[in-house]
Amino acid sequence: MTGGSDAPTLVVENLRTHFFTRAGVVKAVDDVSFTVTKGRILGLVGESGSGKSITGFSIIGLVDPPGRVVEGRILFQGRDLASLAENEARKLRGSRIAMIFQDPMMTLNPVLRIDTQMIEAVQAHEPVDRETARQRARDALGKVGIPSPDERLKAYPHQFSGGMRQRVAIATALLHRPELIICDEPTTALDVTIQGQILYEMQKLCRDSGTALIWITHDLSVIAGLADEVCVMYAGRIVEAGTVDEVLDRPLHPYTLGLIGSVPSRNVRGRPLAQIPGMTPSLLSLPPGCAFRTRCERADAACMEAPAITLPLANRPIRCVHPNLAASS
Amino acid sequence: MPVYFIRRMMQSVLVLFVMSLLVFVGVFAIGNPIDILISPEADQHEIERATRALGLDKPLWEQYGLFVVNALKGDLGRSFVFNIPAIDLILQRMPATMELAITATFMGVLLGIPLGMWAGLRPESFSGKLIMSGSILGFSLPTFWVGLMLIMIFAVFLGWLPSTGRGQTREFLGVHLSILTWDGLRHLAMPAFNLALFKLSLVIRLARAGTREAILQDYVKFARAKGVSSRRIIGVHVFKNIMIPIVTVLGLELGSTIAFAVVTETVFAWPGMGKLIIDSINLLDRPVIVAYLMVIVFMFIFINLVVDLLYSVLDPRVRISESKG
Amino acid sequence: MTAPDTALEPALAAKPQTPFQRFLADFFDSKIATAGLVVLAIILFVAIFAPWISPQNPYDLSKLDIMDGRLEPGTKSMDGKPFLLGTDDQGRDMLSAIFYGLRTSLAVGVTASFCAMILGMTMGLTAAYFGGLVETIIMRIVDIQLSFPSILIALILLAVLGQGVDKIIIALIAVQWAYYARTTRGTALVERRKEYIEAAQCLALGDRRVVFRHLFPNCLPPIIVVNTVLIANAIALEATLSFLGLGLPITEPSLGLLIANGFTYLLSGKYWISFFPGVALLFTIVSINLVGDQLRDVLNPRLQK
Amino acid sequence: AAAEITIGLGADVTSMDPHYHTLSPNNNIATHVFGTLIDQDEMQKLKPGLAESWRIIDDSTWEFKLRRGVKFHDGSDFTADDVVATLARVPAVPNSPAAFTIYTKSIAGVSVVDPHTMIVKTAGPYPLLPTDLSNIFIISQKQAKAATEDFNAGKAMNGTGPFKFASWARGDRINLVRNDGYWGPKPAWDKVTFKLITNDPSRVAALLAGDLNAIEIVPTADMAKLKTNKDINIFRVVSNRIIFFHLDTDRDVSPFVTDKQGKPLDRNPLKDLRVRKALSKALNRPGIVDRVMEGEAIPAGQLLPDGFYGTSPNLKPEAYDVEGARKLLAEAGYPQGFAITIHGPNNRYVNDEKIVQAAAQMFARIGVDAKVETMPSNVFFTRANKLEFSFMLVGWGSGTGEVSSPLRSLLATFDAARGMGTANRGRYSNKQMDALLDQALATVDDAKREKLLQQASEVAINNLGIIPLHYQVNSWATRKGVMYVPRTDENTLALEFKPRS
Amino acid sequence: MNPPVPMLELRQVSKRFVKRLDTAAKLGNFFGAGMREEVVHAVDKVSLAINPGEVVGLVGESGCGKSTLGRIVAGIHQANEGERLWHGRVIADMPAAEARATELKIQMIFQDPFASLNPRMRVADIIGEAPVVHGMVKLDEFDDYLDQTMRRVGLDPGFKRRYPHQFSGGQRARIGIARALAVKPEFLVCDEAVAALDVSIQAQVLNLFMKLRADLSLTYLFISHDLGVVEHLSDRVVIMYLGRVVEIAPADDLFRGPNHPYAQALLAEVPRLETRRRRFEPVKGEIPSPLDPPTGCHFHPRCPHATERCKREAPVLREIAPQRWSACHLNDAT
Ligand SMILES: Nc1ncnc2c1ncn2[C@@H]1O[C@H](COP(=O)(O)OP(=O)(O)OP(=O)(O)O)[C@@H](O)[C@H]1O
Ligand SMILES: Nc1ncnc2c1ncn2[C@@H]1O[C@H](COP(=O)(O)OP(=O)(O)OP(=O)(O)O)[C@@H](O)[C@H]1O
Ligand SMILES: [Mg+2]
Ligand SMILES: [Mg+2]
Repeated sequence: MTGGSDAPTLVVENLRTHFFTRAGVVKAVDDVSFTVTKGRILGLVGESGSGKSITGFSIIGLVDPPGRVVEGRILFQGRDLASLAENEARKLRGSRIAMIFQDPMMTLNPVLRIDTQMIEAVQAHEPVDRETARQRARDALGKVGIPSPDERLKAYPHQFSGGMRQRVAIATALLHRPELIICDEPTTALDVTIQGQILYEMQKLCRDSGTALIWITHDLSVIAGLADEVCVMYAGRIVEAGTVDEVLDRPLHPYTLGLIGSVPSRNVRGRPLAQIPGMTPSLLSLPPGCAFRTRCERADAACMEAPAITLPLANRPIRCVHPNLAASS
Repeated sequence: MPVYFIRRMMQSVLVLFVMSLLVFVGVFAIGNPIDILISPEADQHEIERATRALGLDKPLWEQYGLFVVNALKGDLGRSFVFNIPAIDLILQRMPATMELAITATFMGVLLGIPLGMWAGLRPESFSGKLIMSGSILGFSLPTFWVGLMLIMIFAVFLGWLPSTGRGQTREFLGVHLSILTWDGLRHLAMPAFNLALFKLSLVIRLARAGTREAILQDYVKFARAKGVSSRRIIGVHVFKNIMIPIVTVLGLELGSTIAFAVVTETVFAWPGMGKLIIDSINLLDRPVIVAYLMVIVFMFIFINLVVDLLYSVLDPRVRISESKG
Repeated sequence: MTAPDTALEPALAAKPQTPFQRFLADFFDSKIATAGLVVLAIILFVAIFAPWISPQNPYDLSKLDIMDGRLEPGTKSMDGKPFLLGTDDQGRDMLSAIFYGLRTSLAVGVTASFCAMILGMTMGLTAAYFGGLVETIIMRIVDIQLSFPSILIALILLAVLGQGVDKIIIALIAVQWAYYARTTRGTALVERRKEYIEAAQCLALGDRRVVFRHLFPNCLPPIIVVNTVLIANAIALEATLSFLGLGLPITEPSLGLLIANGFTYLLSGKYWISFFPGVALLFTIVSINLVGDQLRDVLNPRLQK
Repeated sequence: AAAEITIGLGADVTSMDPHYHTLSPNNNIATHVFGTLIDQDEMQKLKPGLAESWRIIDDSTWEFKLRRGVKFHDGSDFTADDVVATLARVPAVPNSPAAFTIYTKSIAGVSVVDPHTMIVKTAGPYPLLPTDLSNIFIISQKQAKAATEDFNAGKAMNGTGPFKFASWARGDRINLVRNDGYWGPKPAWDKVTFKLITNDPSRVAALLAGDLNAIEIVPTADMAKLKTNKDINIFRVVSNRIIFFHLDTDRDVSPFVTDKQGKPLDRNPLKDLRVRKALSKALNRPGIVDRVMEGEAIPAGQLLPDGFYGTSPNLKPEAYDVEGARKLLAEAGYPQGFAITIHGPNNRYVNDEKIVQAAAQMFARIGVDAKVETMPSNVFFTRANKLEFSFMLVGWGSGTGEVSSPLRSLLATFDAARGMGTANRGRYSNKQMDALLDQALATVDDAKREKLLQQASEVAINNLGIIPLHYQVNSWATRKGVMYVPRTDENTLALEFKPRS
Repeated sequence: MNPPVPMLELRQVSKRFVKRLDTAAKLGNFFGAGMREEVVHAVDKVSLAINPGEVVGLVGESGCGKSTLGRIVAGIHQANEGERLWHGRVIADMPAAEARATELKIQMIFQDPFASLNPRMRVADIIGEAPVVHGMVKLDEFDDYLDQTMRRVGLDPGFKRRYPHQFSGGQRARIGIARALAVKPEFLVCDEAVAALDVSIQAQVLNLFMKLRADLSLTYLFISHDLGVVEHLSDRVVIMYLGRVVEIAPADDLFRGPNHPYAQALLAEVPRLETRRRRFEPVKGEIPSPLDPPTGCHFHPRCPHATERCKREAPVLREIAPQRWSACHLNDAT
């Protein structure tokens, strides 16, 4: 390994991605900053619509119109991706930065054979012949634990189960040994036993090759078992960040607190869950001030101002004027 | 595969039975062919002789029974008007119609797919909207009217293309094709375009809808995330996906293209079998009508077979062989 | 908790109330579709009120005079009234003929499609809900019907039936019902598998109620779309059949028949006899198709955003 | 360079067999390839063909002198044996829907005197024998046993006509080449192509586009425009086809004649001569000719245009007279008129459908409410033959070029066995007319016969057994530089097209 | 002492989905095309008893037949074999009216908050239709009844004139619950009733379920693939694998020590908030296709303890301890 082990692979600073729809501007990602370090896993949690996926797409440069990155820097090993020309960005995509999507049934083109889809990924970045490319694809399949990869290469996606497809997608992402992989809920659609297999592969990968990982999910429990750091998103913003242990054991933001309380677990068996009242607001008509204000029991007049990021504890950035400093677990 | 065949055959036999019965009863109900064919000066004796000669003196059910028996032996009867086996008559005319229909289909595909994909990729652009408006026009314009307009413009005013007829043909594998000669091609251009217009609109819409749907799919996004160039994404990922509905629909449409050739053939005096069927209905030439329907049905079976084969080539999810246990 | 939560009130209140309002809002989103609808409305108005707004009754032979035949647009007749769009060979005022022709074309198209819709929908729903042998028989008939080009079926039927408005309507119904049956069955099968049908069954609501109150209304949108397309098709098909000489009686011409009639005069420069009806037909079909297109987009749940 | 001509035909040719189906387009082609004993000139006057001369020996015996030195296309000589073989083949063609036997049925026997002389015996006095024989195409005795297929394939297309058969693409075109050994005038064209373009505007367009040198059956709609076109020549002549109304003068209650409310009448007004007269007067024939037919017709006052054999100089077209018509109706007891449905075909005669409508307009002016019902000819003729109609538009072309043909078929009292009134769909019956006609048909002397025919015509027409409307005009259009001699019999003969010198 | 009569009981219930061959295929087979009917044994000889007031959780991986079993319980699907009993009486043998009344007592709550509500009906009709049709409320009491039902599930009665699309996912789930409650059921089948909801909303609905249970003394069959949810709610848990029940146990016992190897694997894989940065140890193999299930014990290809016998012989469900049932050959050895 070269450089310091804590050399940041990716630094996102003040990222804003907005959708300019007819109904108004949707601030899907609004002032998001975080850092991902080599060999470590950053968990990005939040409820549906909180902007997790769009954050991922913004990094890899796949935000579709009417969406657009309006502000912020995405420094990938020092280069700002936000200001890259499309052709330059394309060269990075798939080779240095890879992404895996949620639904394994949809990420592979149903009418193309696996080898076609993997070989094109190889050839998109390296001028190698088909045979070499196929060799690479086969090795990658083997690496993610697909038995008899030679035969499987000739198959079509529908001949695979969901878990296998997701592994094909992972293998495809691995073809060029990327430095950063963005995983957008890759296990949500899978059964627990299969999810376990995928988590195992990804963990191994991170450990062995030092790839940095952004793991997007709405499932705190998965984050708990997998990630090193975690960012909690709410309505397009990161409301709390820190290491997994710190955030889960000492949540500072009321939202994080509520989220943790909502997860049924051994501790609260049979008792009512600590629920957050109300529902996630529409990003089109966010209330002024703190977006969580209307659901928060601590809310008061001070929350009418949009809270800035503060650091009430060391290395614990949070976006709240009433952090839950007293709480500990 | 064999099961598929059997299914189709069963269906077709039923179609044939119903249609032939309909034609027999129909022609019987419309009128007496003798009344039209016979010379007006003929006397009773001559009328009776002609009726006997065409087998129309027997009761209807007997005529039909005789037809079925003969049809099973492969004899579909002789044309009342032309006095040659009806099937020969149709087979003689078929190449002209097939040539027209297939050329039209190709025109529709070759022009329609790029236009439709373009419109699908830029749904909001002016060109995209123009293409779509054009396709609605293509849907809406009556074929016969367009045909005459084409003749007016390209043959009469501009004089670029011959107005009507089939032009010079060349024999290829026993059939006469005009597509093999320059003169023939020039004759083919207008009627084929006329017939293609509807297909063209259809293909444009299918291609556009397919493209719009495909580019929203995760697999396209994933391909982009792999760093694949957009040329390849559109040319391979999107293209292969939109081909599935296009091939299916066009295949099924080829039948109606052949049928709708009736109109084009009438306008352009194209000596195909569509014109033949109209004339045969006018002259109550029953054997030809029945034989025509038979030929159409068999053509349908064949076309459907080809479509299904193509379909399974294009869409691996529905390989026919897969239904096998 | 169990207290009604009102936090979402403002966000949702902005949305229009009924599905119908929502539908209207979506529909008028597209300018070209709105234009299509306006044109269609005008056409419908003209068609419905033709007897009152036409300068002449072109179907009444005693009102025509062949001495007025083939006059150019704008010329005056023998008794002084102007023919805005000229006359045809029978001395029919083209404007009136187009108004009445529209009326006939639309009446034929709408009636035929409507009857076909009723027939096809009943068949399709029956097939989808009962399944089994009933379904097999109905769908086989539909398959057979659909595997045969519509124009051929119409040609043969019309040859058998003869001419007349009623005959052509019958022929068009025979040609079209299968499309409705297939569409209805297709949607009904999809809808039937949805959980709200199971919920209704679970509430022991009874078959009839489930079919007509729950299943049927949800099968309507695609049928409405098919209906617009098929009305346009019916009008075009009628025009084509009239062109081929099978179809309507010459004394009560539809647009198609007017075009066919004027077709013979195209080369001789008397363009107006077929050109104006052609334009009217074009506008009719295009506007119906535009409306249908937009309906398809608006009613298609997959494109709904 | 070889002289070539391409001619657009308006009706499909169904067979090459000259004895299979007596259908104008077929006969037209046969006329090019085969010869007939007797030819018809452009006005349908008989003139020597393969027979140089003929004479009557007695009432039922005719002698024909055949032309010498005539050769078939295959080089063999034409002799009386070929005629015998032809006459033998005519009734022997299988499956014919309309056989040529109608032209040979009067022949009782044929004997060959020498290779160029023959005697024909008829069953009784039969003056029309030469006319009938002008419709029989002579084939070589070598082809006596040839099947229809052999002709269609061209194998048996061996005639004595001015052109040799080259090829036939069914429904598309027929190619002929010049017969250099033709006995008659030398054709101007080395190659003749007939293109079959049955669609009217397409045919005209093809001519305008220069793809064709000539077309037949110029659509009336395009006539005016074509006449002003400097590149186009038009050739017209009155035809032997009359367009007329047949009307039910037989039944006491006729199905489609009612009072104005649609209730049946107790008697059939059409049986009343005054009513028929009124209807005839109500028709503005010049108006129809001018407006509907674009001038391509001639108002008719009898069964064939003036000058044809057997026409009466006394018969003139009925004058348009609304007042007179109304008076006659009132006299007949219908001052308010009545209602009637006019039936007609819509694809058989030039502008048939439009004529019916125009007539309905005109009847309305005298208080007769006329509904119009037109239908494809296949339906029309079947129903008409079943006597389903009361008042119908029909046409009649006299292939023989003389008045006996329409008199016998249209106006003679219906008698299936004798072949009289076969097309008498109004079942008109007049003893006086029948007697005159019978007499004429048995009179071999041409002058005497003509007199009788004129009398018969006068009786039938004055009695309005049919209501004549107009004679059609046959027309041809050519590109500049090609001339044609127009023919009353509607034939389009390549021989008669000449380059302008 | 007689065991208490269960409220609802299934005895040896099976459900097969068969894709039949059409005439053509049969004809084809006659000529040796070798077409087979496709049979899915969605539920295979399942027996189950649920006592009044109990919450039984039903877990298993996708396609294992949970929903099918739930639908059989709710009377939407008819089982091919086996009996369904209500308080000890076979429902199929009841007189029609009584059978209907019984069916109404068993209601179902569905997974998809979008597809389970008729988009063309107002909330008032969705909830109120069945009680009116079945004559459970008089017309003049209808409004009150409706308001009361809506309030009970936490919906503002002011929304009753609205259509489903005007509600959020959580609210729709509540409408679905209100619809079921409106016919005064005693037994609720909840098929993945919270799976489609966000965690915070899911917590609200779970709380609602628990409150309703207490208020109305309801009995639940709670179907879920989320073991956390099942653990939170259930008294007893039933674990299914490929159409068969592999283990039935009180929730506490099960989560303390699962008996069946599949249950063990499943529990081991559940991610938990408490376990941080653990090393995942995956179960090997894929879930087999229900069209072509393995012989013997369905789990044997993935089971670390599989023996020859497991391949041949399907283990039966046996009571291995009081209240604990398991279907595994390993239990025979001990
Ligand atoms: N094309 C678009 N047009 C308008 N708004 C959009 C578009 N795509 C996404 N959004 C909005 O952006 C916001 C964030 O979306 P995003 O997909 O990032 O959410 P997410 O956190 O990934 O949710 P989930 O867990 O459901 O995947 C959402 O509120 C969504 O409505
Ligand atoms: N109507 C049906 N026709 C055919 N097969 C069916 C039908 N319903 C269910 N199946 C099959 O039965 C099996 C069990 O289905 P079921 O829906 O009960 O599973 P499940 O456990 O609820 O799965 P999930 O967790 O995905 O909802 C599956 O293999 C399914 O494909
Ligand atoms: Mg997402
Ligand atoms: Mg389920």
